[in-house]
Order: sequence, then C-alpha cells, then structure tokens
Amino acid sequence: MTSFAYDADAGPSLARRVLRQREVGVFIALVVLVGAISIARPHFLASGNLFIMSRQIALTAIAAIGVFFVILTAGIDLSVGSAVGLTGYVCGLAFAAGAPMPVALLAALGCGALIGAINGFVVAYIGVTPFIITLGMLEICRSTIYTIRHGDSIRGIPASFLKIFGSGEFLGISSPVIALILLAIASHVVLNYTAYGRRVYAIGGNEEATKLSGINVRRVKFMTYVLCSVCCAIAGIMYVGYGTEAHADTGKDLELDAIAAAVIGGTSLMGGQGTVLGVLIGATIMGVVKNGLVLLDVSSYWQQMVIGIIIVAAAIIDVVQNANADNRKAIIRRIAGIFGRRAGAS
Amino acid sequence: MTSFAYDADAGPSLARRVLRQREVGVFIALVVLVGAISIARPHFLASGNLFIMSRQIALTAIAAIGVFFVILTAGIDLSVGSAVGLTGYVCGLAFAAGAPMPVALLAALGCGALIGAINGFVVAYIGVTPFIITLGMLEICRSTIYTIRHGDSIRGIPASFLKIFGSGEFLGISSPVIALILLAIASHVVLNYTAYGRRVYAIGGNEEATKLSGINVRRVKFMTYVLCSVCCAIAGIMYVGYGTEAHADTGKDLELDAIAAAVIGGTSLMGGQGTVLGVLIGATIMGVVKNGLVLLDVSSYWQQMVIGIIIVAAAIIDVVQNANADNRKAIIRRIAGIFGRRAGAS
Amino acid sequence: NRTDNKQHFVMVPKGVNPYYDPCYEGFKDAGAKFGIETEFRAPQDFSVSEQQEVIEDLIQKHVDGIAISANDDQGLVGVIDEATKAGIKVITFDAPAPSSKALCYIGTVNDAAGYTAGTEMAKRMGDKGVLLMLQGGMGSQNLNERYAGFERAMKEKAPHVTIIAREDTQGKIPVAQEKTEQLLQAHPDATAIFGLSGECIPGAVPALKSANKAGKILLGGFDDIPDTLAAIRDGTCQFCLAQKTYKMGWLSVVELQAACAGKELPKQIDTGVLLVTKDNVDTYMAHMKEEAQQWGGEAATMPATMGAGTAPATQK
Amino acid sequence: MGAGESSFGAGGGAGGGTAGRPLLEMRGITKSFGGVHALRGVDFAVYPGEIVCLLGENGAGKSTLMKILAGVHVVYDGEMFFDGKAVRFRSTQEAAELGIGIVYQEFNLCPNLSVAENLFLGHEIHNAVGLMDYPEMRRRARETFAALGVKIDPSALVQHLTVAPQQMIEIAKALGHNTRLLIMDEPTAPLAGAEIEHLFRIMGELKARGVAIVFISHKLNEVLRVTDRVVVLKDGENSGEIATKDATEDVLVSMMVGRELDRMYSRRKGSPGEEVVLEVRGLTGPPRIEDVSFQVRKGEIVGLAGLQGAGRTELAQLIIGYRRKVSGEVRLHGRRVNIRHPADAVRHHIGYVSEDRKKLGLILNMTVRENSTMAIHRRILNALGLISRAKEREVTDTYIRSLKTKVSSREQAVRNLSGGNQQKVAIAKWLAIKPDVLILDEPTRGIDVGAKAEVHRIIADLADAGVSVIMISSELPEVLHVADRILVMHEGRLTGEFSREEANEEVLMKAAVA
Ligand SMILES: Nc1ncnc2c1ncn2[C@@H]1O[C@H](COP(=O)(O)OP(=O)(O)OP(=O)(O)O)[C@@H](O)[C@H]1O
Ligand SMILES: Nc1ncnc2c1ncn2[C@@H]1O[C@H](COP(=O)(O)OP(=O)(O)OP(=O)(O)O)[C@@H](O)[C@H]1O
Ligand SMILES: [Mg+2]
Ligand SMILES: [Mg+2]
Repeated sequence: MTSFAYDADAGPSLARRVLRQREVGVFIALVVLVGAISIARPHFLASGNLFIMSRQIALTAIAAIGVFFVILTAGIDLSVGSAVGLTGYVCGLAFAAGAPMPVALLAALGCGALIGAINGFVVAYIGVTPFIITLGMLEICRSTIYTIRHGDSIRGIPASFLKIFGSGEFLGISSPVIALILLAIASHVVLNYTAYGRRVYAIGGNEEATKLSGINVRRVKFMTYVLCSVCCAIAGIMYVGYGTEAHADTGKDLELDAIAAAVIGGTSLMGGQGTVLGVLIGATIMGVVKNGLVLLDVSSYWQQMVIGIIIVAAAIIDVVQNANADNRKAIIRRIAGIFGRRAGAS
Repeated sequence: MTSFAYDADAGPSLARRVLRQREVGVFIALVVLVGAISIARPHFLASGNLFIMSRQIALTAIAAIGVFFVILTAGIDLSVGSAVGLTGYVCGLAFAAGAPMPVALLAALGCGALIGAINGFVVAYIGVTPFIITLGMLEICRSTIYTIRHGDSIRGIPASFLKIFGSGEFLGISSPVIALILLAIASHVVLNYTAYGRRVYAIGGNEEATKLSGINVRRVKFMTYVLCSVCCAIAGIMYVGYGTEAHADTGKDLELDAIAAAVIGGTSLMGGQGTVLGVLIGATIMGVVKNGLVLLDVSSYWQQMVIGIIIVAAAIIDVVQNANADNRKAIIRRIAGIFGRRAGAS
Repeated sequence: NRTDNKQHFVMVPKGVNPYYDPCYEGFKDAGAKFGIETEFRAPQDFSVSEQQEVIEDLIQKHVDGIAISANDDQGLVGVIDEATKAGIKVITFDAPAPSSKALCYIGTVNDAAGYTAGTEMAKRMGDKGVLLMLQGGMGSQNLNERYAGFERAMKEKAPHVTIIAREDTQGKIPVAQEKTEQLLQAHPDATAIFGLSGECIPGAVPALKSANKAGKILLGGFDDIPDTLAAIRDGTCQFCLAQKTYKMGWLSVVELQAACAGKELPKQIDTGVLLVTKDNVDTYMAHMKEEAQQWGGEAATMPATMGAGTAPATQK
Repeated sequence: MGAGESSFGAGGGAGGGTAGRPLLEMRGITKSFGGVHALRGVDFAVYPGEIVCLLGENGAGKSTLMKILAGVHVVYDGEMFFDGKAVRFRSTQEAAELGIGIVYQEFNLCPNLSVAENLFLGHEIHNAVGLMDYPEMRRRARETFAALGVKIDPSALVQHLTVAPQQMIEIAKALGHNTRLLIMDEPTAPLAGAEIEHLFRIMGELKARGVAIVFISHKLNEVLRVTDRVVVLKDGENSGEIATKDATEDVLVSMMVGRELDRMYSRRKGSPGEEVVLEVRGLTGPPRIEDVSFQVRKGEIVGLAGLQGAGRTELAQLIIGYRRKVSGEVRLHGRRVNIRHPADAVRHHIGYVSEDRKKLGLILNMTVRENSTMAIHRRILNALGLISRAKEREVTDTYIRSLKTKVSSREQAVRNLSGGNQQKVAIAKWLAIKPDVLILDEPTRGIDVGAKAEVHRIIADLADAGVSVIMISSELPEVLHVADRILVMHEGRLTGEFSREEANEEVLMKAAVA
C-alpha cells in the first residue's frame, strides 16, 4: 500500500495542540525581556507591581482574545476599542438609572452582542469588507458615547459592583486577571475541541473548501464578530471597575494594541493560524514593555521608540526561531549583508 | 473550437483600465453624496470651498496611493502617518539648519526612502509580518520627532518654499492637488503598463506562482515599501507648506484614513485587487463627508457618527452594485429578513 | 444698514469638548445681555483644516465677529486674513494665533498659568519631597509652556523638590490611571503628583485610592472638569487650577463689540487661572461668572483680581 | 490502445444498466457565466448501481454540470429529479444530505488543518462531553484510508502533503456518509498505478452495493475499463451516449471531438543531438533528494518516471532553484551554473511547468494574457520600456491557437477557465520563454485526448527545434511513447535508466518500486 506518512508531520500536529513552535519564539523574547528588566529593576517582580501590571495586561488581553476569533477567519475588527468604551459606558448608564447589578451587566453584554451582530451581519450576510464596517462602527460607537453626555464620565458606580470588579481580588489576583484566565481557557477549548472552533480555523485556511464541506460559513463568521464584541463588553465592564467610573475615552486606540498582541503572538492576519496562548504571550510582552519603561525611568520622549524597537525585535526573534536551519542561515546572511549589495539579491 | 472574440477582450480590458465595475459602486455613492450635500448647501460647490477641500483630500490621497502599492502585495503599512510626520519634520529641520530648498526636499525624500527601505527589508528579506514591523516603525518615527525638539513645531520656513508648496497654486489648483494628479498618473502607468506594476499585482494574486515565474518577489515587495514611504515624504513636504510650519503631530492617525481610502475604493486587503482610480474615489468620499458635515452644521457631537454611517453605506452600495443579479437578490433578501429568523440562515 | 439689525458673533472652539461649554455659556450670556446674536460652531475633531472650513463657511455667511480657539497659529493665518478682508472682526480666545491678523487674544497665558500652579504646588509641598508629573501628549505646545512655567516656579520657590518623572497620558483618563499606578510602583517615595492637563487628576484618583494613598499623596493639576471637582470634594485631590473659561466667552463678546465699534483692542488679555480647593469648589463658578459679568456695558476699570495683561476695552 | 479493456465495469454491468427508474435525472440544464454558455439544455441520468462516464473535451461543461448536481451552482435553468422527486439544491449541504458525494476536480482542503479534521469537516465526531473526539476521528480516518489502500498519517497537516495523498483525502471525504450517488471529477488525474487500482476496486464494491457513480476522466482506457455507459458532452450540449461494451477509444474520441482524430502519440521526426545541454551532478537536497546525476542532450526528451512521492517534483524544483540544494551542481552547455532562485533558471532559459497549477502555476485572478506573459516581461517591452500590449496579444494568441485553449477571450480570468484549459495556460507561460531546457511536471494531467496529443506534438516539435525536455509523468504509456530516454526515480534516488528501445511498462515498474 502506498504510504504518504511523512515523519515531518508527526511533530507539528502534536505540538500544535500544546505549545506550537510558533509560540516558542515570542516566548523566548518575553523571557529575555522579563529577565533584563528584573535584573535592572528588581522591584519589577514585586507583588505590588505584578498585581497592577497583570491587571493592565488582562484588560488588553480580554479584548485581544475577542479580536483573535475574528482574525482567525481572516477578518478584522477595528471597533474593539469603541466597543469596550460603549459597553462600559452603557453599564455605567444602567447604574446611573438605578438598575441592579445583574441588569447593568446584561445591558453591557447585550450592547456588546448587538455591536458584534451588526458587524457580523454586514460582513457575513451582506459581504462588506470587515475593515470598512468595523471602521464605521469604531466611529459610530465612540460618537454614541459622546452624544449621550458630551463626554462626561459617569460617577457613582455602586460599591457592590466595585467590590467585585474593582478592588475585588481572589488569592491576590485581580478580577480582570481571573476573568482573562477563565476566558482564555474557554476560548482554547472552543477553538481546539469543538466543531465550531475547528470551523473557525477552517474558514481562515480555505473558506471555499469549508463552504463546499456543507458548513454554514456565514453563520460561523457572524458568530466570531458577536464573540469578539462580547469579549469587549467583558473588558468594558472590567474597565468600569478598574476606573471606578465609566469614562468616555475608555478603550480609545485599544484595537491597535489588541490586534498587535494577537499578531505578536503569532496570529496570521491572513487567517487560520494562531493560538490563544500566543495571544496571551503577545499581550504580556506589550504590557511588560510598557510597565518596564516606567520602572526604568525611561524618558517619555523615548518610550515610544523603545516600544517600537522591542516589538520589531520580538518579531525578528520569532521569525529566526521559526525558520528551519538553512532558511535561518539565509536570513542571518541577509541581515549581515544588509549593507553589501548582496542585500538586494534573493 | 478556438472560439474567442477579439472585440470581446476590448471590453473587459478597457473597462478594467479605465473605470472597472469595482469603482462604479463607490463612484455612485460619491455622486449621491456630492449631489445631496450641494443641494442642501450650494456653497459646497463654491470655488473657495472646493479649493480647501481638494487640498485636504490631496494630502490624504497622496499617502493613500503610497500604501495602496503595499496593500496590492497583500502587505500593510501602518507607519504611513508617522512617516509623513517625520519626513516633514526633517524637511523643516533642514531649513532650520539653513539648507537651501533642494537639499531640504532631498532630505525629506531620503528620509522617506530610508523608512521604506527598513520596512521593506524586514518584511521582504527577514520575513516579519508587515503589520508588526510597520507598527514598530509607527512608534519609532513618531518618537524620533519628539526626541529631536520635545515636540516643538519648527517655524521660520523660507517664504520661497511656502510660495510653492503653501499658498502656491496653478490655475486655481493648490500644489498638493497638482502633486496628487501627477503622482496618480505616474502610479497608474507604473501599475498597469510596466513589468514592475504587473508583478506587484501578481504577488498579491499568488506569491508562490509569481516566484516560480522567475520573478524576484523579495525585491518587488521591498520596492513597494520604499515607494510607499517616498509618497509619504511627498505628503510630508506638502503638509509643511500647508501648515507653514513643521508640526510634531502632523500625520497622526493618517494611516487609518489612507488605508480606509484605498479599501473604500475597492482595494482588497488580501492583495492583487484595486486601482489608483478607486483609491482617489475613496479618498474623495472621505474628504467630501468631513467637509460636508461641517457645512451642513451637523452637531459636532453627531458628525463622527454620520461619518461612520456614510462609510458603511458607501461600502454596502458598492457590494450590492458589484453583486451579480441573483447574488444581489439574495443580499437584499437577507437585509430585508434582518429581523426575521431568516437572517440567521445562509 | 446692518447697524439696525442684531450683530452676529460666532464662537469657534478647537473641537468638541465639554471644556468649552462654560466658554459658550459666557459667550451666550454676554450676547443676551448686550443684545447680540451668538452661535457656537465646533470643528468635528481638533484639526486646523476643519477649523479652516468652519471659518471659511462663516465668511460666506458674513457674520460680524468670530472668536477662535486656535488649533494652530500659522495654519489659520490665511483664513483669518480672508475674514478680516471681508470686514469680519476676529479675535482668539483660549488658544492664540499670534502670527495672524487676529485683533486680540483672550485667555490663559500658559507659561503664567504654569507658574501660578508651580507656586501653589511649592507652597503646599514645603520645599521637600518627590514630585511626579503627568502630561497629555508630549508634543503639545501649550502643555510644554505650562511645564516651563511650572518648573521655573518650582526651581525658585522649592529648589529641594525633585521632579522625578513626567509621563505621557496621551490625553486619556485610563492611561493616566495606568501610568500613575506604574509611577507609584517605580517611586514609592513619591509625595506629590501634578497633572498638566485635564485627564490627569481623574486618572490619578482611582490609582491613588487602590494604592491606599488617597489623601496621603498631594494631588493637584489643571482644569476643573467634573471628575476633578468630585475628587476635590472627597479630598483625594487637594486643588486644581480652573481656567476662567466663562470669562473668556464673556470677554470675547465684549471685545468683539468694541472692535465693531472701531475701538483699538489690547493684543492680549490674560484671564488668569482660578485656584479651586475644597473651600471654594462649590462656589468658584458663581464667582467666576460674577467677576466676568461686570465687564462690558457700563463697567469701568478692571479690578485687581484680574490676571496679568492689559485691561479689556470697555465701551460706552 | 485497447490494452485495459478487460473491464470489471461490464462484468458488474448486470447490477447496473439503464433498467428501472433513474436515481438521478437532470433535464434541460442550462447554465451560463456572464457571456460564457457552459451548458445548453443538457439531459443526464444515472441509474442505481451503474458507473456512468461523463466524457468531453476541456471546457465541454462536465464539471459545471456536476457542480449543479452537487449544489455548488444554485442558479441555473432546467430541472432535476432525485429518486423521482423534483429537487433544487440551495447548498452543497442539501445535496450531501440526500447522499450525493463529490470529488471535485480541484482540491478543496484546508491546508492549516490536520488530515482527520479535513476528513470530518462538517460532520465532526464528538465524545460524551460534546467535545471533538480526535482519537476516534483518527481511528476512523485510518480505517477509511486502509480501505482505500493508502496510509496517511491522520494527524499530519494537509499543507505538508503532496497532491496524491490530498486526492485520496478528497475521495475519502466523498465516500464518507451513506453515499448513494458518488461523483468523481477526474479522480485519477493526480494518482498513479497503485492508488488507481485501489480506487477502481472501491468503485467496484460501491457499484455492487447499488451506489451510482459518475466518473469523469480524460484517460479513455480507464473509461473503457470501469464504466457501464458513456455520456458525451460537446461545447455544453449532449453529443451522444453509448454503452461502454459497444465503445472503443476511437468511437469515444470521434463522439467527443466530432471528427476522426489521429490520437496516436506523435512520434518525433528528428532525433536527439549529441551536445550535452543540461548536466546534473550529485544533486542532493532536503527533504528527500539523494545524489542524483544525469545528462540531457540537445533536443532530447527525457522521461522521468516513478511512483507518487518518488521525489520527481522535488528534483525539478531543486534544479530550477525553487528549493535550496545542499550539494551537487548543475551544468549548462558544459559550464557550471549557480541557480539559487527560479529567476536564475529563467535567465538560463530553463522552464518548469509545475504539477500544481493552482498553487504554483497560475495567478487565478489574472487574465489569460497576463498569465501567458508572466515569465517574459523583459522581452515584451516597447521603446518606452512599457509592456507592449501588441506583443502580449501576439504571444497570448499564438499559444491559445497552438494549444487550442478554450477561452471566451484572452482577457478572461484564468479562474474561470475549465481545469484543462487552465493547464494549457500554465504550459503556454513556459513555452513563451523559448526555453533551452523545459521541465514539465505531469503536463497532461487533466487535459483531454485532443489537447494531450497537442501537448505531445508540441513537446516533439520543441525537441526537434533543439529544446532539451524533461517530462515527469506518472502515466507510463505516455512516457514510453514520448520519451527518447527514460529515467526512473524511487525515494529520491535514480533507480534506473532505459533507452526507448529497452523500456517497457514492466521494467519501468520494477525500477520504480526498488
Ligand atoms: N465560474 C466560472 N465563470 C465563468 N466561466 C466559467 C466558470 N466555470 C466554468 N466556466 C466556463 O464554463 C465552461 C465549462 O467549464 P467546465 O469546468 O465545466 O469544463 P469541463 O468539462 O469540466 O472541462 P475540463 O475537462 O477541462 O475540466 C468553460 O468554458 C469555462 O470557461
Ligand atoms: N514531507 C513533505 N513536506 C513538505 N513538502 C513535501 C513533502 N513531501 C513531498 N513534498 C513536496 O510535494 C511535492 C510533490 O513531491 P512528491 O513527493 O509528490 O514527489 P513526486 O515524485 O513529484 O510525486 P509526483 O508523482 O506527485 O510528482 C514536491 O514539491 C515535494 O517536495
Ligand atoms: Mg472539469
Ligand atoms: Mg510531483
């Protein structure tokens, strides 16, 4: 009988489930980074700092996991930041209107689901490019916030709520981090052990083939946008707890951080490639850098530059690490030959 | 059985070159928009207004054409805005250092070429995702500006320069518009009538097949990034003339507008699809909306929302118009059934 | 023959922001008092180009006067020129455009305001301690001027205070909160925080609270937005400096009227800043209004409470 | 060549035949894509337990008809009856639910998913807790493949597989769920000997179970061997039908082409020169090529035979610099050349027609013209350094004519061409570079008999014109008839070399397996 089994394959498939090579690269980058910072500034690892840093990372990572679902289908969601802002604001408004906590939470989640449903419907059932509709939603959601109260924050969030989502912690872990952990586990299971999850990857890999396999591609895509915005709603609620108020500018530009976290973590914007673990690592790298720069008293004028350089460095480490032996040589050779005319050649 | 009509190909090919169906959709949207606004507010068409509006559109469109080259290869350049800012700032610094105009211009263009070369090298020869490296460059370029003079604007730009690039006009057309027209024509020719342009589209269509056709894919990609940043430099110079100073914040968030312009104009972020004309129409739509909203006295709080809605509307018109008869029916049916449970079905 | 019908003045802020609400209130009230039609026209975002469009449009409308909060100095030279040619009186408020033909600038002189703030901070810190600073956008001209003034005052009045950090909040409250949290980690010895822009205090407050340092660390900064006032009431924030926005609006009408009456206007009127503390947090607005409302009409000379700069023109 | 006429198809014919009610009936099916009329009032019926062959030239409309049957194309005129009931599918799912399985002509797999995941995509298996039951899916996958007589690691990523295993996955997918009607659009095209035999055996078993099968192939010997009835399409219309037992290759051909045609593989008139043009010495490269050395003389046609996975494609890709070699050298006209990138190969006038036209051959969203001239941009520039449309048209039309490519216009997007015509465009691109050395990897895969003869004639003409040709083919008869000399590969090494005289299927096979 003809055998098509290539031992080359055994590796990837197993690894893919646990910690795919893909992540190792960025993970190394992360370890290096953490090492360097904590040597320069031991306080970096102090529980106090880890507490606030992890909370800040979690707030981004929750949104990042949301947009990760969308990116897996080769889509994109630019409305993430505005969705976080609006859902949080809605939560605040509900409280202001005297609603009990469950109602306020449902209002926020419902608002998120609605935003996602609109994005998803227009993308999946009308066929508009995700970039455009979600860009539109970005504007719409943000200006909705401003039209409600001309940008004023909503104060007077009930203590009962703040106790859970604000100061609230469990074994010294803040509520956003707990929420993130639960969300990450759930997402990992959904993406790797349910038909829905595999179909999300399938669409990113080959949408036509997925459709021909009798899968309702539209519905799967639609759902990814809903999931994304619901994650945003979770982040939005957490932000209200974090800020102890609902601010009008919460989540501004968050979409870029969220997408960057996913991509740094090895998610392909062309769809079908990426893992929840990678997203977490990506978000952590960004959070660590931001926190480290302040701890190291880097001048604000330079911080952005350092962030930029580290993002690129992480990506390059990642590429080199994922390249096979001789590609790696080739890459090194090119980097070396950068000044020589050889740089031009393939 | 070799049945192919020679006149038949005149149709498609001609159309594709001049105004492909792809554009008709957005073009209709644009016409509707302009019509509506000018009826509501005849002053919209007043030469004074057209002058300032066209100048603002041109500044975005020049950058949009740049990033369009990159997008055609299925890449992305997020550093567009920062590149515009930095190149303009470099131009200003050159003047501040007492350099004559040609030197200042070359400095800006050179700076652009350098930014593009770095992006291009890291993408094409090292293999980092465009999103990441250009995101890094976004941060790096912007913070470079700040570190130079802590964000101060550079004043005292020579009158000779301002005369050409600032107040300068020709038959009542401002210099940025003239620059745009020349750039657009050049780009159209390059993309449609040169081997290089053909290869740019080819890479977006099927990178491997292009490589196997004996084309140095790396070099072609590399060049698109250089071209992109050089376009940014042109925009940067124009901005200095426009603002009569070099501002540290010039070009912030411009990348989003530039990419949006391209995508609204029918460019596919998956590569291989799009035309210069489309980009121009896309940029114009955005400019017209912004300008129109101010003229129409739309409450400032609502303007963002209207912009969002119009962007989406334009995209939907585009989709519906490009769908063939029966797809169109299907889409309409879905939009109609949006509230019914049918919406969920494929 | 336009003399017989109402004059029409328009206020053009930098963009959409609650900060301008009191400005327009003052503008409106003055208009009502002096029988002038007033209008508020804000560009959609804080951009020169959109501000130009608004002004272009107002020129077509042949309004009588425009009060602009300039997004950019040079960028507005052109349009302001046009407007002046069209016989429209143009002044700037809140943010100046010195290179333009604008007749007068009414507002806070940032360096002076920074100096006042520094003086207050120095007084409260008692020439010792570690000061953390927050600023919304490192590229912002106004804020850099404020900082300059602030730093000068500190050097003169509290040379032993160390300004140990100056972080960028990007003008966003949540970012201000994150940065404050990080700063408190980086510098546990910090004794005071000062915010150069409006979002800093609202961001710093929850950070101080969750670090249980509310009230233990001296917190002050610019702008009297609701969040900040709330913080002053609950004692987390000790003071803020309110720009006299209502007064800017009011005086804008007064000066435009004077200009229309052919009067020569002073180049600059510093409306100064008002110190808001727990004691006057509920009353300062009323005072600011009263103080402003005595200008124009029959009012005579300027009282001493008026900040630096020249007296506003008064009219018969 | 009636070699394979010992048909089990006819043998089982008793079970089939056109007696009783058809399982499926299509009446007056008409379908057009924009201007292109793919089908005009086609009637087609299949009876339980019979194997029907749908025969026709490239672009005749076979795939389109089957895609309508499978619910891919939902917009068409005409009516369809399944089990006597009128049906009109709105999705592939609806067709699948009625037990219609299809192997598409083109691959439809998700490269980023595992073999098992692809196999069960759309009807995944869940365990007690409602999660994906991977062990079970892998187990069943192994079973299915075992039944198909192949061994594919179910947890391998599809992107690491070659065309053959991918095809077996497609077949396994189609067989999956209680299939009553199985459509196979050129299933054997990417397969070689062993797998084809297994496939035929499976088809026999299904037929015995009363499953109806539609079999599309351009390999007439297969058609005669396994089918009961042949339905012929020509230019989108029915052009006759015949019981296989009454048919011969010549009859079928004349039904397809509408005229007599000399299909005999044209033997070349000239003979190879003496000068060695291409020489490969100790070529070695990952993952599998080991120390390969051979020579090709001027105007010589060297056939490269072997089983799937023998490494022929890899060897070709090493030679043209698409893969990185670790040792060995390539010499042209006696001089050592350093080919590190396909660009170098093109510069040295070495062409490579890939075996995977969709992934490596064509740019589907571009036009026939743009694809045809993709490798010769430098040579069609006008005085201004711009691409000369005139020259492009000239080149394009030349090959549309000489390859008899069926296109609505040279500006038609290649995506919209029929499979075979796509293959012709892929070949045209390389003929256009006027190669000294041309490597063709499965060049006649999926193209009709007429076109096949054309390609063979073209290869012969090229050789006569002094071009050195390496033809990789899994079809031994083809190699035997076209090649002057035949090399055989096995597991990345050359395992045999035969002159045309000494070569025959037996010796080649022996060399290919050891
Ligand atoms: N999506 C499409 N758009 C436009 N034309 C199409 C499309 N699909 C097929 N065609 C045209 O319909 C005709 C029939 O195509 P089809 O694929 O059915 O031929 P075929 O018989 O399968 O040929 P082959 O043997 O090469 O596979 C061809 O002329 C082809 O160009
Ligand atoms: N394990 C693998 N991982 C990645 N690519 C592979 C692997 N095995 C083979 N390939 C590639 O698949 C392509 C087909 O090679 P294959 O193994 O089919 O040899 P072949 O002799 O060309 O077989 P065929 O008869 O299909 O031409 C080649 O490019 C080969 O390098
Ligand atoms: Mg076909
Ligand atoms: Mg092969």
